[in-house]
Amino acid sequence: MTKQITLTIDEKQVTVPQGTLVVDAAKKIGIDIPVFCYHPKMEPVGMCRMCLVEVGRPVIDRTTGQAVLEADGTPKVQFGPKLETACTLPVSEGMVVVGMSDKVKAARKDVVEFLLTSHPLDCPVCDKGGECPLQNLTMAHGVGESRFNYDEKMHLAKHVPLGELIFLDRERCIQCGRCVRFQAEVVDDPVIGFYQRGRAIQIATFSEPGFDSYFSGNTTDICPVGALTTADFRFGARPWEMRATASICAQCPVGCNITFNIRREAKSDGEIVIKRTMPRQNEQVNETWICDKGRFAYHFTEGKERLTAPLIRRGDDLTPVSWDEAIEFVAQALRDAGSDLLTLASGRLSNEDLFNLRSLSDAFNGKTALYTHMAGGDLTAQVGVGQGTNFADLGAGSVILVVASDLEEEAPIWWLRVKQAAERGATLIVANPRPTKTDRYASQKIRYAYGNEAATVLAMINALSAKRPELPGKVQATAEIKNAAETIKNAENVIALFGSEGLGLEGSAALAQACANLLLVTNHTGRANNGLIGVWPRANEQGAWDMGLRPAADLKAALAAAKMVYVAAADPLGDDPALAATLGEVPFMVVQELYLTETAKLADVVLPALPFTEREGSFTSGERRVQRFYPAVLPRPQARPDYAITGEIARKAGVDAETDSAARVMGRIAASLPDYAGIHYRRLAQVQEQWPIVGRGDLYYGGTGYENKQGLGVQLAPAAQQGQAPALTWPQVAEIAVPEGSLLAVPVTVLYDQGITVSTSPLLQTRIPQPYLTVCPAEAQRLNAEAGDLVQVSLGEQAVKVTLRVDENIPAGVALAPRSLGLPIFAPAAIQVRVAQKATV
Amino acid sequence: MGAIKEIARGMWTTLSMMFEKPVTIQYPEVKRPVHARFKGRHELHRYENGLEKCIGCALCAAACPADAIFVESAENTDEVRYSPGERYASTYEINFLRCIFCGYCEDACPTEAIVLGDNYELSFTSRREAIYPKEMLLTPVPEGGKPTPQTVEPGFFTRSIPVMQNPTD
Amino acid sequence: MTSLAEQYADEVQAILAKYPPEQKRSAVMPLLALVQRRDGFVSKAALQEVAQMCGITSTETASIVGFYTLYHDEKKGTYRIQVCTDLCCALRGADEFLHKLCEALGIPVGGTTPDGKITVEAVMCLAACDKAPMFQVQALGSVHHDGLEYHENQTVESALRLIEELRQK
Amino acid sequence: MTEIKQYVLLRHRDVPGLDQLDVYRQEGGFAAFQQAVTAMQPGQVTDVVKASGLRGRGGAGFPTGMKWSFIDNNNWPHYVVANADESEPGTFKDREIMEKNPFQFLEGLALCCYAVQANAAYIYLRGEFWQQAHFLDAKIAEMEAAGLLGEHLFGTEYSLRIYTHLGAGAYICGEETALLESLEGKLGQPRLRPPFPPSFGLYGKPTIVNNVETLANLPLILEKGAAWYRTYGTDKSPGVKIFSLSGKVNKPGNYELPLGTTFRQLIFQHGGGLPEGRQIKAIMPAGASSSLIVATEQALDTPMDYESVPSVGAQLGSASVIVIDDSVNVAWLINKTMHFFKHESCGKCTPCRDGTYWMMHLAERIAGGEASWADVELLREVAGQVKGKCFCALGEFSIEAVLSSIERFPADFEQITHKEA
Repeated sequence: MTKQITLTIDEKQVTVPQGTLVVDAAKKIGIDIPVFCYHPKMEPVGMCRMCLVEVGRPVIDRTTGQAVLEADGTPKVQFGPKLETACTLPVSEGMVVVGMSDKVKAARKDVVEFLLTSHPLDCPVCDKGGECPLQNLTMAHGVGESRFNYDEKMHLAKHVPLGELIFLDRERCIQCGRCVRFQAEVVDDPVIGFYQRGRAIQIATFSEPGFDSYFSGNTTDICPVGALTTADFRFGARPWEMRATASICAQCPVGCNITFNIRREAKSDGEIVIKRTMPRQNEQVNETWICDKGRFAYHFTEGKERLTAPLIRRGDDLTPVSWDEAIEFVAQALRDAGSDLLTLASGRLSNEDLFNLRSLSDAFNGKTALYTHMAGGDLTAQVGVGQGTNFADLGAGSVILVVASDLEEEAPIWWLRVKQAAERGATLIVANPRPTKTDRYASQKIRYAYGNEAATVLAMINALSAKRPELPGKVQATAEIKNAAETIKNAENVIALFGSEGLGLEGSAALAQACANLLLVTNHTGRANNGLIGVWPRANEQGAWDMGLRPAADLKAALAAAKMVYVAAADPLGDDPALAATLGEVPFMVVQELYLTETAKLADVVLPALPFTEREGSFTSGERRVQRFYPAVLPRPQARPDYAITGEIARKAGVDAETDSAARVMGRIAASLPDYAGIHYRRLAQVQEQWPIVGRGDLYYGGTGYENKQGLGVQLAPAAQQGQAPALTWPQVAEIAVPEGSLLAVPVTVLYDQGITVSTSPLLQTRIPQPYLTVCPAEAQRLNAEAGDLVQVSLGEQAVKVTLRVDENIPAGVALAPRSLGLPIFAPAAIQVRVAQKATV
Repeated sequence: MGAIKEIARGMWTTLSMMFEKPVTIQYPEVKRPVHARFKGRHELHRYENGLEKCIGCALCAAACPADAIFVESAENTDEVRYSPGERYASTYEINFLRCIFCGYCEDACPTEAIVLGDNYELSFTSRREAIYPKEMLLTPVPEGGKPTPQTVEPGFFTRSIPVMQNPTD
Repeated sequence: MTSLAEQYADEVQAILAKYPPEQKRSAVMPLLALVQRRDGFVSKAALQEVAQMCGITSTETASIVGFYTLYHDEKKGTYRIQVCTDLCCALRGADEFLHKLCEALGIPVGGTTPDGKITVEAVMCLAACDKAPMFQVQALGSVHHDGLEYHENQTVESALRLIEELRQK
Repeated sequence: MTEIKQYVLLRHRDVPGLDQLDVYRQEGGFAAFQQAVTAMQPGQVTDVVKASGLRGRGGAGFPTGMKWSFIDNNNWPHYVVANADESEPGTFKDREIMEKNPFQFLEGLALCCYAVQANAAYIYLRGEFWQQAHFLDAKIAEMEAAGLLGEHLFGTEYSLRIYTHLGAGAYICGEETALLESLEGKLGQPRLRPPFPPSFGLYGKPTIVNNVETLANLPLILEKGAAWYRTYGTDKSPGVKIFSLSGKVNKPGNYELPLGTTFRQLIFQHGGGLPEGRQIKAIMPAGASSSLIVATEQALDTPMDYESVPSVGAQLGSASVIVIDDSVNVAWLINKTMHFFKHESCGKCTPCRDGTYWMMHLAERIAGGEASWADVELLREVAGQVKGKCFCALGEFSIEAVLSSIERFPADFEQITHKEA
């Protein structure tokens, strides 16, 4: 227990833990000490001098060690001659802080006047105007008129692009360094920095591309002036003109809480549209940050090419029809197909959508398949992280194991949270075939060959001698593996994150099982801050597993066997052109989608669905936190939410289903799935006081991110926490044979890929790389190729041309194939590569 | 006797009026001049070179008690320039069914772009017509000026708001 | 382009040996000085080269270049004549010396001679207050040395003689 | 008051060739270091320095021995950094020591290292001291060759390496925490204090930062004892000090004199008075960061030690005495100092960054005769606004000359400003 300290701030007493800064202690009792450079999530620097206060300390008699008392018996307090910065000053017992004296008021006035000497006062055209800490603090503490001679102002560049995403206005910058410190301290991407010195200091980037960081957008939230703005929102609207709606980011399994700012827009015919995405505070999920993908990629929901009406195939064409007709048509097809139905859906859908799909399929004894490349969601439901898990609670004594995941690419905010835990003293063990950015914080690193993911984890169990699973011959229990096993065994808390680096369905299933076994053997399941997390490729993949969807081991065979295929939020043909023949042979195919995808073009019926921004629903994050999203903008006419479409079809086909609202579907989920018992929408909307306080009137404190008033969500208890420990089963992994002269292509994830949710955002397009394949220098030499050459990749019958990249960190004999970037590689596979065209120098 | 006197007094009034100047005018052929501070239909003003004074800051819309003004802004470039600074109004609409001609918008404007003019001849036959877009509100390009958008020399217009002088009248 | 580590192997080795192995960042300043000997200024490519050697980003390296006045991000004269015109030197006529020197060379303060060899600029205190007028010569991109030389108790004539010598090098 | 019979710090003026190792050793050089390493406990060295009353010569005047005793012995390794970033306008003493009497400085540095048990020391030189750095490198190499640096010194377990590190032009790096940041390869911006360098210094390790002149005192203090050292100077400011004399004097230069020597003695006796029969008007006793002292008879007779100078409204600081004659308008002078401080402000804190910029513009206008008295008032107010709010001393120093000039020489400003507002 940390020692508690009692002090007085502006005549109010407050008791806070030792080490608390005066500025935070004041905040806790509602006293605003103005700041610019201080941010509650960063180390204090005391640069801006806005938070100067008078500080008195009790006088201690040196001989007795006792406090000296005044005549009236109160402790004698002596004030220092100089003002002190409240943001750098830790509290001490009996301290008296005065923030309202004339001396302090004068100091604040002075500092604001200094800042304004070099600030342009172009608030009318500034994107920050209206939510600007400098504006607010000038109104509160500044002087009415400037004594600074206007002609002596520095006139600096007002439109400096720091890369394509963020713009800098040099004149507005007050050199508080929040952005620079955020990039260096919080996300360890020091790609923007101070340039020059003194009054000439400016923010500059020298990275390629400029401001090369997945977290760059956050700097615009914490910038206390309009110096940093996003290209997305530049001159988009005035802050007071927009309304805020709560949502959950649909890009990855972290489940970041976000706020959409919305407004009518002339170029959208007066429709209400999303103007920008902002973080919404959830200290247990994303704190006050979001990644750039979450911030900028929402545009995929608003494409002009969205489906506008149900379509039915008439001959070669898909013809618009009424909803009644389409639903009747599909219901009839369902009745005809009976148990030869295959429902294929992805984790892009909400729990409610997936539940209705599953219910519909079950009613006909059909098959369901989860469209994914990663397995193990059944295990995360059993031995997933316990209720009450929070990365923020992990520190010394805790171990985080990250296996087969380039975490920053797969789930940026988790990467950030894991990094912070490691900085607090948690032991980070990274097991991956190649170095990733996560390695920087790893206390232990394990390198294994692609294909040995599960075996490596099993070797850890083996090293503990508790159980003796058989190991594939080539994996040795190295010193690193033994050391890691020992660390895990002795740790208080262990969280294991497994990803899909180099893995397909089979490999990830085995890896998940191996990780689950390790946690079970070392008794790290069934309680808070312990358990297994899957770094899923989609936002609600955990929810999909929970709703009972399972991936098909052989999707092609499953498709071929079905008489009717009902595809929702998936585009198998777009991802893998090799499926064309199979899908072409499917007797009846329904596609429920936002856009007319490659798969939809082959469908018999196409049903226009609504994106998450236009409807209600819930996602279950990788940490198994069920969170609600709310409609942000009006639904496009003629499109309907997925759960409603499926529900209507079910009813038409004579199956009982809920269609009216997502909340009622959740009622059914809660009634039928034990893990979800007791979950209802009102509960998901509950909030508690969070620290630090952000997003209220005091914009200067935590930035312009939003306060959470719409729900922190509910974390589910895994089976292990409910007293049902699963049995140990030992996974078997077949070795992948790589013929002589071939390379083993392994799929890896990159954040900005050509998936529909990224490529449709114009701003991020510049950051999406050209399709490429990466090999090590030795392989490149063997191929007689150089970086930049166009190579032809042959994979079975298919051949694809991509650019070659060379990276010395990649093992020999292996080629890295990024997912959704031109190469249809979903599991490790043998490929042939030859140079198609030399790079022109 | 008294009645005749009364009639005579009435006739006198009538007679004297015959020599007064008539108060009616032949509107619309003749238009009555307005007072100096008359608040008529809004105008969006231009600089002498033809660039628009409006920078799309939407402070007029914020000040409007009737929520009659809708503004959207966009960024100027030197190839396509509407106003001197970085920002211009890409959409500017006033709904005259809502407007109460209070003039708060004029007070709020940092560039003296919006001015309530002399025009009081507002009539529409539909609600849609009552919404005046920017093209209808902008004053004509002054002599010697060029219409917007203009293509200008790069780097000439760098200030977000031109230096203003205090109004003189 | 040969890398810094190859071209100045001994120096680079000696620089890196000064600091604890896990504190390579400390070498950034001496390595930048080496870059200036080679290139005469710090180019973007050089930033990356030095950044890699020190285990930091190009941006962090650039910050160093921007902060310290002896690093230059643009090429000027091979020899920078930097005249101290601070308080103490000014009390001994340094301002007058600087202007006369520039006049004699036909360049403004901060300017470079047409042959690209000599730049004359004013700098802050050089810790030679008792021997003014004085200047330092910063040799950049010079094969002869990468250093700084002080020249004290100067007259315009003596300075011009020295400049002639430098030009002959 | 004792006259200097023999130089303590500028011994090269007595002994030709003292920059040669053999000459230096003939003069008893490195005996103190050997004696310390072989026969003294580190704490004993600190005790001698404490007893000598030596105070830091960089400007702050903090007792050196006490600083050493703050070193955190629970955190290793320790470092010692010699502050040779001599950048204060008016200061040029360390340069002479390093150029002419390098071994005495290096021995002092070595003694300090032994006292705090540091095995590595860095000499942080301002980037302009390129020649001096190379010169010192050569001297360090000679020492290594002579077994005075390296592993197992004098057969003991103690080892020591000394390295030079060149800055690149930033006055702020004379501030010890900014210097450490710079040495770590970062921007030379000062650190938040506490923690102070003796507990959290270079690379986060306990570090002692001492000025070159401070260190150069040590060999003789160790050799001849604290009592001997105390025969120089005053009771509270014992020892000798190098006074850098510049400005309008006939013989500018470094003068090693006991603390407590008067301004008059320095300027007129040693410095040969003012040229061309000029009258002395003001004195800046601590370089550009100093207040201006009105050169009254009484002020001239003030002893130059840490305690007495404040009585005439200034600080002794680094004892860089700049003499201003009656031909100088102080408005011109503060224009110079403000340009300097504006140029050298690191930009970290608001009052210094924006305040120096504002003051520079005001001073420029006033000096250029384009300002009214209201501008002078404004300048004084702005300077007052900066006061007491800065992150480090640089910002606070920037206003000393401004405030004292306006207060003590109002006539100069009245003469140069026009009356209307």
